[in-house]
Amino acid sequence: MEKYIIWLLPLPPLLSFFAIILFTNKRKALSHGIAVGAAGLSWLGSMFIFIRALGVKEFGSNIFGSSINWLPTGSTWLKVGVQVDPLSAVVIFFVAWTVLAIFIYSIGYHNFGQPKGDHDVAGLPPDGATVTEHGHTHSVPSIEPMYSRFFAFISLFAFGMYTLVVSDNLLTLFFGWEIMGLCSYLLIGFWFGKPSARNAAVKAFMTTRIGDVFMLLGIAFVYSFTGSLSFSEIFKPAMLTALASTPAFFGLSAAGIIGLLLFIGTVGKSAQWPLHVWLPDAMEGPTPVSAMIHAATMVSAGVYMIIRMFPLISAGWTEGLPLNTTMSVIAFIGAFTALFAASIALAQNDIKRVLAYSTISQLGFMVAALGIGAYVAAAFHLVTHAFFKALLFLGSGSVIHGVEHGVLHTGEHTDPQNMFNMGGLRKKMPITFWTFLIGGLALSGFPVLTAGFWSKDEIFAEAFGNGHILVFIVLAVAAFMTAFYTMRQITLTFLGEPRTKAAGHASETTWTMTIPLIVLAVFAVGFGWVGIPEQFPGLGGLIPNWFHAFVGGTLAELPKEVGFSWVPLATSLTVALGGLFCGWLVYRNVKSPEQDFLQIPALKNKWYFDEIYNFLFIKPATWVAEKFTSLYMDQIVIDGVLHGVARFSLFLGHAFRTYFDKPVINEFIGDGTGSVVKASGTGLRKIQAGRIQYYMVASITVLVIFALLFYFLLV
Amino acid sequence: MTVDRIIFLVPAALILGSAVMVVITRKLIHAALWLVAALFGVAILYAILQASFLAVVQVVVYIGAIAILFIFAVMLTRREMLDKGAQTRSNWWLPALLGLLILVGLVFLIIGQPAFGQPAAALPAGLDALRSLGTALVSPDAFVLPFEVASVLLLAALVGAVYIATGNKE
Amino acid sequence: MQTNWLYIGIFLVIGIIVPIVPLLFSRLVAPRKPNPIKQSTYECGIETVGDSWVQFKAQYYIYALIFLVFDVETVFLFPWALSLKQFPLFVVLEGILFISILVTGLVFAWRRGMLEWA
Amino acid sequence: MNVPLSWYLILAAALFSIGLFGVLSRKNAIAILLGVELMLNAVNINLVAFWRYLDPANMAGQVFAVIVFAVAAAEVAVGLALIISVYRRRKTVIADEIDLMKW
Amino acid sequence: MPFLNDPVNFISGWMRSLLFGWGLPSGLVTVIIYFIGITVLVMFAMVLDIFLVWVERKVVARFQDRLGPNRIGPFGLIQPFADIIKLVIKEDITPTGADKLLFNLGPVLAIASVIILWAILPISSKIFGVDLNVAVLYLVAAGALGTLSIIVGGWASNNKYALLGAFRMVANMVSYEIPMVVVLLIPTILANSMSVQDITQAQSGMWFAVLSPLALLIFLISAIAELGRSPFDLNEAESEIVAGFHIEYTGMKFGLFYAGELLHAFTFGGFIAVLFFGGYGGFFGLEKLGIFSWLNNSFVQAVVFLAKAMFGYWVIMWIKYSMPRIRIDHMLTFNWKFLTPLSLVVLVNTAVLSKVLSGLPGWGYVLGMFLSNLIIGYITVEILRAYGRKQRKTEANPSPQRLQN
Repeated sequence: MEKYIIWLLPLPPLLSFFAIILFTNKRKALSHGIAVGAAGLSWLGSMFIFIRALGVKEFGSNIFGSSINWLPTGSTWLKVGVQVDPLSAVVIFFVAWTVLAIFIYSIGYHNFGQPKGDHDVAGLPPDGATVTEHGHTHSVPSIEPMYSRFFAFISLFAFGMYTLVVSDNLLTLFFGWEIMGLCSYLLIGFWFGKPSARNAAVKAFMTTRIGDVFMLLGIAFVYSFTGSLSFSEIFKPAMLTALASTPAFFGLSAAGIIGLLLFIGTVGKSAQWPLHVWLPDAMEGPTPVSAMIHAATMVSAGVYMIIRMFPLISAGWTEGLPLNTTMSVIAFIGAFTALFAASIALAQNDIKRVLAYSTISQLGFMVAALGIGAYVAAAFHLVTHAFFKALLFLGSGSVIHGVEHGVLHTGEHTDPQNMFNMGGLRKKMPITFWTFLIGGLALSGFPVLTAGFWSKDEIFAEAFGNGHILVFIVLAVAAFMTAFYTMRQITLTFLGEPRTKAAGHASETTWTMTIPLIVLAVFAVGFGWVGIPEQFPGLGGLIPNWFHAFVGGTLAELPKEVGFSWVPLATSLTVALGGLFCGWLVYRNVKSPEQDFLQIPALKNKWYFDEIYNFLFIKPATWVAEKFTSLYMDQIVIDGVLHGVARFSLFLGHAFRTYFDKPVINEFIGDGTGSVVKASGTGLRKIQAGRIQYYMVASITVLVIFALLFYFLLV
Repeated sequence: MTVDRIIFLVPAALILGSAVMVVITRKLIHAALWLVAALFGVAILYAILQASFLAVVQVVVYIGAIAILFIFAVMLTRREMLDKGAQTRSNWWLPALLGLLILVGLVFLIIGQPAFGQPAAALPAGLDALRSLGTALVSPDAFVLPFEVASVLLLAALVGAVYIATGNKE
Repeated sequence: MQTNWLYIGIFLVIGIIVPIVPLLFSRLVAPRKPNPIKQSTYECGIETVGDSWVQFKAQYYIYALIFLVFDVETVFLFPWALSLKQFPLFVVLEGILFISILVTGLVFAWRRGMLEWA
Repeated sequence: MNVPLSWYLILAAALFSIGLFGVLSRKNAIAILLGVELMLNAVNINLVAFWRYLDPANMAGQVFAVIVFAVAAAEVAVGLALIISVYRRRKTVIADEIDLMKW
Repeated sequence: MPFLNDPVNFISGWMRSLLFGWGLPSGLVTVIIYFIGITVLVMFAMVLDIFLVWVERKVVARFQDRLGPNRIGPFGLIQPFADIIKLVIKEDITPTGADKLLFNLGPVLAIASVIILWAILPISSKIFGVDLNVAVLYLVAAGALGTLSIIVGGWASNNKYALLGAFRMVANMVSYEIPMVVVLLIPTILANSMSVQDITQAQSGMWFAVLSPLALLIFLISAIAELGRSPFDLNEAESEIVAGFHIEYTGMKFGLFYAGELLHAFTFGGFIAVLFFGGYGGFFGLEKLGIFSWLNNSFVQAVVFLAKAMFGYWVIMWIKYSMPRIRIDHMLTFNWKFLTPLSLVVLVNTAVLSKVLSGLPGWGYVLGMFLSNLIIGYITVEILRAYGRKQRKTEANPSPQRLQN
């Protein structure tokens, strides 16, 4: 029963994608009806699965799943299938909720029910319509021109996410992965009229592509070693020990190499340093996209994948032993990213960019946690973060929306995303304020109450308890910064007095946008309580640490809970509360960027990473493309030859004309020859303008050469 | 030199000859028709190989549909179809060299395999290739998934081709 | 089985020969006095204008396109039809799924007005 | 059938090479597609020959050939549609002149 | 009396022994015998073709209230031979700029594509070329060659009308090939085989025409379209494109096209008989009775088959001479928007019912099939009715925005 439903989970969004693209493209209401309906179906299915999973004893060892033969590979079959084990169960839980919430939110965000814009064009954000009601005209937000398309895209995206989560093998996981990459490209560039959006889309696509290539390599590696791609095969203890013992390159074991390659995929997808640059720019897309892709689901997919592959990465490692190379690399990258991104977030003024960097840094927390072997903690933080980050993004979208409304109302030209143009919104938009506050507290780990506290606290505990002091300290600092910039954001946005007329005229958004906020807020608080450590003073044991038992069951042997100690608890309390307090203290009466002492260039310019990459990679690439290939290769070498031929024949033609044709032949034949040769000369010049077959020839040549090399080297 | 070999060599010669004509003929419409000849030869080979279904489908699909589509395309783009003048690129020798290299390499490899030397055994008794093909295509523990996916592929091709060929009507 | 195809092959050869014979025969007996007027391509009796490569409606091509896809898919249905008997009902459902995918294409083409002549 | 399998394979190889030559050397985009068709058929000959000679009881060879038919049909449909639309806009079908993506 | 019962094998066996007597290798013997047999069969077809010319002219004359050929020979039976002589001695003109080879290839292909159909035509249980296990698809494949012949002929003529006619014809043929192939699946499903012999045997109890009349109808229509005969004869719409793709053909080449069309029509009549009317058999089980055992005799079967084929041919002629020509857009619309969907519906219906009803007794099976077809037909007619009403309404009082554009 369950397994059939699991098969069906990804289906509704896909169908809705096709339905919208092919048929209901012009009917806006029908389109979002289909999309939300599909999301609802998947949601129902996921909830069913989740609840059934709760019912199962020892769920980790007897999971739901089924697989079928897909491709015959020689005598065996390449199997594809679906499975839901504890990890994917919890992931599916938050995916279902966030996806549904965001689908509903998008309806309001794209101003459904509002009039068509006066001069809206497809590919640009709608910029308001003027309506005339009983006499006086005023301008109101206008509906998104490509409304249906948006829902089609996010439906496809949801399909990708569900596929990724329920797939029981690396192949279909990679399919989902790539589908999401595509959707992220499409949605970041949704307003392709804006050059910034275009570039952001390309940037995101390219950057993640780097990771994906390595990930594909890793997958191929896995297949060549184990002869299978399904997790159940790969994670067989015998297989793992074999992988861990076989030495590969660079003194690493096969497992290590594979782990690293796959991890690079995560680095790309989850925007870890050094491939983090795409995520902030991805904020060019509509806010629901930022919330969905770049906070809740897609970037989580990277972490999910690496958590999923944890048995492989940690092959040959058991708790207490020193970390193996792969894990220490992961831990380092994660911790560094956490700190580094948080530091950048301190200085951002765009409300969404702050959240973008905080996302990167939080993902860094998870990765670091996984690196130090804190499997459950990483998964826990993944889930909680998904909830409160989706909440925060939707909240920020609601804020922007409200301010935009104000902008339209007052007609004043201010950037509705700059936090310094806001302030005092708590009175204007109460629901948004309270939900955003909850989210912010959760993000900064406000003690005891919020989910973020519990998950972060567990990470600290693990890091400290297992003696990874360096990671512990770094993360602590990062957590402090997190609390600080979160409070900065809240203060600048909601507290104090309105700093612009637009902010003054902001108004609460429609119910389709606020309801999701409330729902997510509930989870942002509540979901933490399922993972309270047993020995926690006072609260410990009141609610059993269900999460640890449940998710830990995924692994072969249940990871033991780290013993309780006061140091991490005290640290997390201090950093959270201290950060929040300082943030409020510093920013409670900052009026303009000039008074913000954190606007230091290094931070504002994100430690100049874009510039560095631009200098290191992009410039050379463009130079090669333009100068070398196009100029030297094409235009000088090849065209040169041809033009030479052409000129020669031209010269020939002239020669004919002057010395032979004119005096000799004109009388008899007329001067055809010269012109003919001339024509052929110009004709010859025309050949060889495009390069399609030229490229093909080149590639085939390389292929042949390699084939010969391989043959003579190997045979 | 037995009858079988002659029966094989005739269509083989037809195929190769027509294929060469396809790539060197000047008039594109002739090239398309030479392609038809080559495909027909392939159909004959299928018949010799006792894959009767494929033999017929080869004629139906390739000659009946694909070749027709080619000819239509040739006629629609006839104006620019400069049948006069060189039809091959000026640096045609490089592709020729490549093709030759690949051919030589493959032949070298093929001859290297002793397993490829011996003639075919008779079909297993009572094997109805046609029915077992049907079974293979639809039975769930065989190729039903590729079967359905093929139709999806064709659907995608239809949608895409129609869309491209007619431009955006929105 | 192979002898069947041999038969077909011979049949094809003869099928080609049979029409050629009368052509050759008429070539022998028929008079041949060509002249430019006689050989000019017919065009309602007046002088032929331009070459015969008038621009054609792309619609012909569209139909051929749709036909190609449909032809391939319907041909694939024959093995399915042959294996209906020895399988339970779900094979029929597979076929129906296949056909419905086919129909989706048709509906799409229809809705985009590909099937209109104009 | 005392024709050795290698004959079929060599025939297919030759057909493939000819098709490749066509693809790489013809100027006209439609002619390039013709070459692609030849290559696909070479593949199919191999598939069917292997089916017949190595494992007639296992239908995989023929099934793959059938799938190749579908792929060929799709390829032709889309490819020719592309050429037609390019021709509509650019009034050319010469592959070398379809080069706007160069920059 | 073995000869009367099985003439072909009788003679072939005799010749085989004779040739063996001469000491020829068996393979060669087979080839020779095939050769002779095929030649006989093809000659029969061609003679029949000549006879068909006469039939056609007589029938059209009767339809148009004329006498038709009645001078040369009894009832003008010698007329077609006179026609042939005329065609042969006519000058054969090849227009300038024509593509010589293809120009000659066209008519040859045209008639060859028809003749090869006779290789699988089961004239009787013993008299037939081969019993191909993909015969049904073979039929379609031959049609593909026919299409090719037309486009080649039209292209090679270097004539606007010819090319236009070829285009129309091909668009028409390929379009109508779809419903044709789809309904060809239905006898395949019902007989669970693609061999025409099996299909004929499967109808010994009940004709498929009864099991699936809609399939018969669709097949008939698409067959006529495939033939390019009226009402689907846009390829040679005299009033617009003079004679279509064979405008430039004179003398024997034109004759070949003409003969090809007639023979094609008759052959399709034969296939309609085979696929839907039980071919040489289909006596509803009468032949099992002792008194009717003579029905199993080869010659009787042959006569029955030819009679049925001639009937089908006559129906095609009947339609041809009583229907006006349809405009090309209507024609294609009719195919893609009506015939193809309907054929798919019928196919699904047949597939499902052949599973569901397989448990029932014979009469229940037949009844179920028949009724389901009736129901589908009724629904279709109703849909068309409603559509027509809507159309008429919109024609009658067009809405304002229709007026604007």
